[in-house]
Amino acid sequence: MTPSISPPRTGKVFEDALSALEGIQDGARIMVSGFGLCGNPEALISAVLDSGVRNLTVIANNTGNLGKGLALWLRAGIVSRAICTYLGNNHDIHELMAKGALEVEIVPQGTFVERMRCAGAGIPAFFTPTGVGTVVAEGKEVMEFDGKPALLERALSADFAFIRAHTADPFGNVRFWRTARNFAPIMATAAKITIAEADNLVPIGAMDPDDVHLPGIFVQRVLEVRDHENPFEYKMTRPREC
Amino acid sequence: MTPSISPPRTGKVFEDALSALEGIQDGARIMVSGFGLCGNPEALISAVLDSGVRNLTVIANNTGNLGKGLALWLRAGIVSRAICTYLGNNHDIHELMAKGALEVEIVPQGTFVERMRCAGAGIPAFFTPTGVGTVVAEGKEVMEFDGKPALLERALSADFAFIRAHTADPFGNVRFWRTARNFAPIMATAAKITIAEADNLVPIGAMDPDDVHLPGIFVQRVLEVRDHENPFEYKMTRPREC
Amino acid sequence: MPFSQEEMAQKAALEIPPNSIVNLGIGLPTLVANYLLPDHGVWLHSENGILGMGPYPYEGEEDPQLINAGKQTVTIVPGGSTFDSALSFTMIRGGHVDLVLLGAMQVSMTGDLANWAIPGGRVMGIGGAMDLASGAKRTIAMMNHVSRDGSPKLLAECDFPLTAKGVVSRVITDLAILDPVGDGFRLVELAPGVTLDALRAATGAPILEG
Amino acid sequence: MPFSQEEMAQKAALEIPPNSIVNLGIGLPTLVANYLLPDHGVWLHSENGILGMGPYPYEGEEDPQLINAGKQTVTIVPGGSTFDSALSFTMIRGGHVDLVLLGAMQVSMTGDLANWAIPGGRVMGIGGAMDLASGAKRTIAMMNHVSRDGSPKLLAECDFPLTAKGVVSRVITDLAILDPVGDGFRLVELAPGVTLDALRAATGAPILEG
Repeated sequence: MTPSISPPRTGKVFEDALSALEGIQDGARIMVSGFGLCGNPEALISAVLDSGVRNLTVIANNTGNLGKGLALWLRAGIVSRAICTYLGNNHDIHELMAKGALEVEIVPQGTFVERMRCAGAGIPAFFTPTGVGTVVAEGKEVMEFDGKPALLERALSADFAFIRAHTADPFGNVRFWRTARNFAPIMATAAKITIAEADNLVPIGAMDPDDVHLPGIFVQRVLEVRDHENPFEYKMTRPREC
Repeated sequence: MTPSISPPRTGKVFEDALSALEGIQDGARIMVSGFGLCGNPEALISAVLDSGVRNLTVIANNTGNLGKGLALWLRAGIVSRAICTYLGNNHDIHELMAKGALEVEIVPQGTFVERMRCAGAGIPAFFTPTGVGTVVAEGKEVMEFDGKPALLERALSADFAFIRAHTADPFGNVRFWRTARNFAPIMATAAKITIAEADNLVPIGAMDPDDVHLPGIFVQRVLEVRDHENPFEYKMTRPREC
Repeated sequence: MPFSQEEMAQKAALEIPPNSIVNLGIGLPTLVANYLLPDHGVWLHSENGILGMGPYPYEGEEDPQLINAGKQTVTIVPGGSTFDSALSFTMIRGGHVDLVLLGAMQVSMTGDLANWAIPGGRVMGIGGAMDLASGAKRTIAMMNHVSRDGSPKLLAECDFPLTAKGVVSRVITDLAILDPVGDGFRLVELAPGVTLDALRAATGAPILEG
Repeated sequence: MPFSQEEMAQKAALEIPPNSIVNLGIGLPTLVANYLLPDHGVWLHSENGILGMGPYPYEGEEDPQLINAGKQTVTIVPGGSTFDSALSFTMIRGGHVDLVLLGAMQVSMTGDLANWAIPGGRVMGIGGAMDLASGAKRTIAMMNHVSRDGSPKLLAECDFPLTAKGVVSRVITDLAILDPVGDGFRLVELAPGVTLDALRAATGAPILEG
């Protein structure tokens, strides 16, 4: 076996965020990485506003915070449905909900990420003990395993996943930085088209095989964006000891 | 928030393989990492022979190959049940099966690892399309999702997981080397006591947080073993170009 | 005199076994980090993807991409690790976290926890609360004993939407430490100067002694 | 003259679209790696945990901890990655692998595949075969057209234990390339010198032309 492999040919690298959105349409289901504003793909979020698409379903942990991140989409009125886990400090989403302008599905965070992981892994449904005996259980099948009840939860997939990467190569291999990793590698598996917005584009082979956080099979498009705002939500510090 | 954290106190490091097995008993369910002989925790496998335990249930992809690895347990007659995916080249297991001395459950490899992953993740059961319409489906619940049938599969857990690591620190953080990773990080989540047999024990803090393959929460015991046989199963090479 | 918030946090810190892995919820439980015993080997888990969360950073060393689940800037201790949310909830839901300390709105005598929604109030969302409450090896609730209008929050049955059923093993309030035991709350410790009668009057379920 | 094994591998290589991710089963499909087109951007997946599997190592550079699913020593190409088995089967079962080439014992005209067990024979196990056959975007089977005793292996219905139902979209044999289309096998290409009558005689299901 002596394969004549020439890995560099990939065609995945896009020059700017708007062109990376090629094929996006009204009504698209879009996963966006980030825990609050930490790990947001900022350029892709902005480019969606420029693209003019609307009636979006957004799948994201918080759907924006403090008027930033995905709150920009909420303010522009281009989101009709949100699947998320926590809305605290996202005043824009509360306003839209109060007006009845937005349908919101709230999911426990572990179930949220597991539903996406299952979509990516070809698992159509799974049972979880989380939410048994709560409003989350309403309308869901319950089954007992070893005497403990669990809820049947379905896989959650999307048309696009926008993820923030620290480093990416042209094949789409990705490394993340600290807690900016959060939902990104899971969302990448669950969407038809995953776009990685990376702080740094590095050459093929720059990452050791053991150090790739997200293999390029899950990333269809790569975009280098060197400058990000990376806003703080709560900047906390401690005094220096003398 | 200024926690006075003193991470080095862990008590997880054991001096030799036999003492790392503390508490093992006849009838134990043991997961052992490795794809064939690649990624076997060799010292722990040997120590089990010395410990005198028997009537074991072994959960491992191949349960040994070519008379090595877990085949040593089979030859010693200390295994009464094996859960595995592939038996090719493992003549010892064929011999025991022919004699009726061993109960063998064969599981598709993706289902095998997903069952362990679910045990580790608190998911009691999941649906998979793999095995529909085959003998694997016998006796299992089938449900349709989006018109496609899937089988209900149960989580698979164990008393012990023995895993082979490249590097470990005293808290049990682990890095693997190349394809020796295979089932190890998943088995580690699915067992009550996971023992990492590492080629190198490094100090706390030697691994960057982003580079830990398996966080120490999943590893209860750590053992440094510098020398391993690491047998080849099929040593293939190609000619050097001139 | 009821326990102060700091005293409640100190009491909670005593519940943490050596070498254990602990998740501290947002609010009151966050204070517990200040009272962890030195050389105790406690590792803090944050569900957004840290095991081995450290203190707030020194000024000038804040990293917006290194936060806790309350979205505050934090650090990582030596030996700490970062990971994705699926693995983080594998830790939580899989029972690998030894102890979860959560703020509570209501706790019932059967250990039901309500801490994510007030009927008729703004929906803040669930976040990791349901997974944390039901997944940990042990769940302890921290809360004021009564609400601002004086109505009891330790009840025979919760009337707020539940977070999880039968998960709370201990409640630390400003008036007392109590264990939900099914037919009431068993008293573990009374705050200094609080009488048993006052505790009973402030509690919506039987108080059991001894 | 039927196709040789090398010619079958060459034909299979032509089925691989540029820039695709391919898993080659053990046996005949392994040969296909020799015929991948240069600059084609094909990435090989090995279910034991490699994306970007490279050729066998040079002598002296073999690493016993770097093997393929056939347990042979291999290498990793630049840009390749290693990962655990759960992520590897996420790739497979989740439909992220573009093409799987598998050896087959029997294939039915409805696309059923049997390749893991012979009735009454030694049980070799399933390995990744069931996940690979049913999970890939496209599954192609490679096999000799008839068994050693001359009996057909392309059948109306398989009588060996199934690996997966209705998954095979194309079969490459030493006599022909055919597509299972439900009521028979549609002929795509006949090996040079093989007559349609000979093909029909060697096949346990209708052959459809055009």
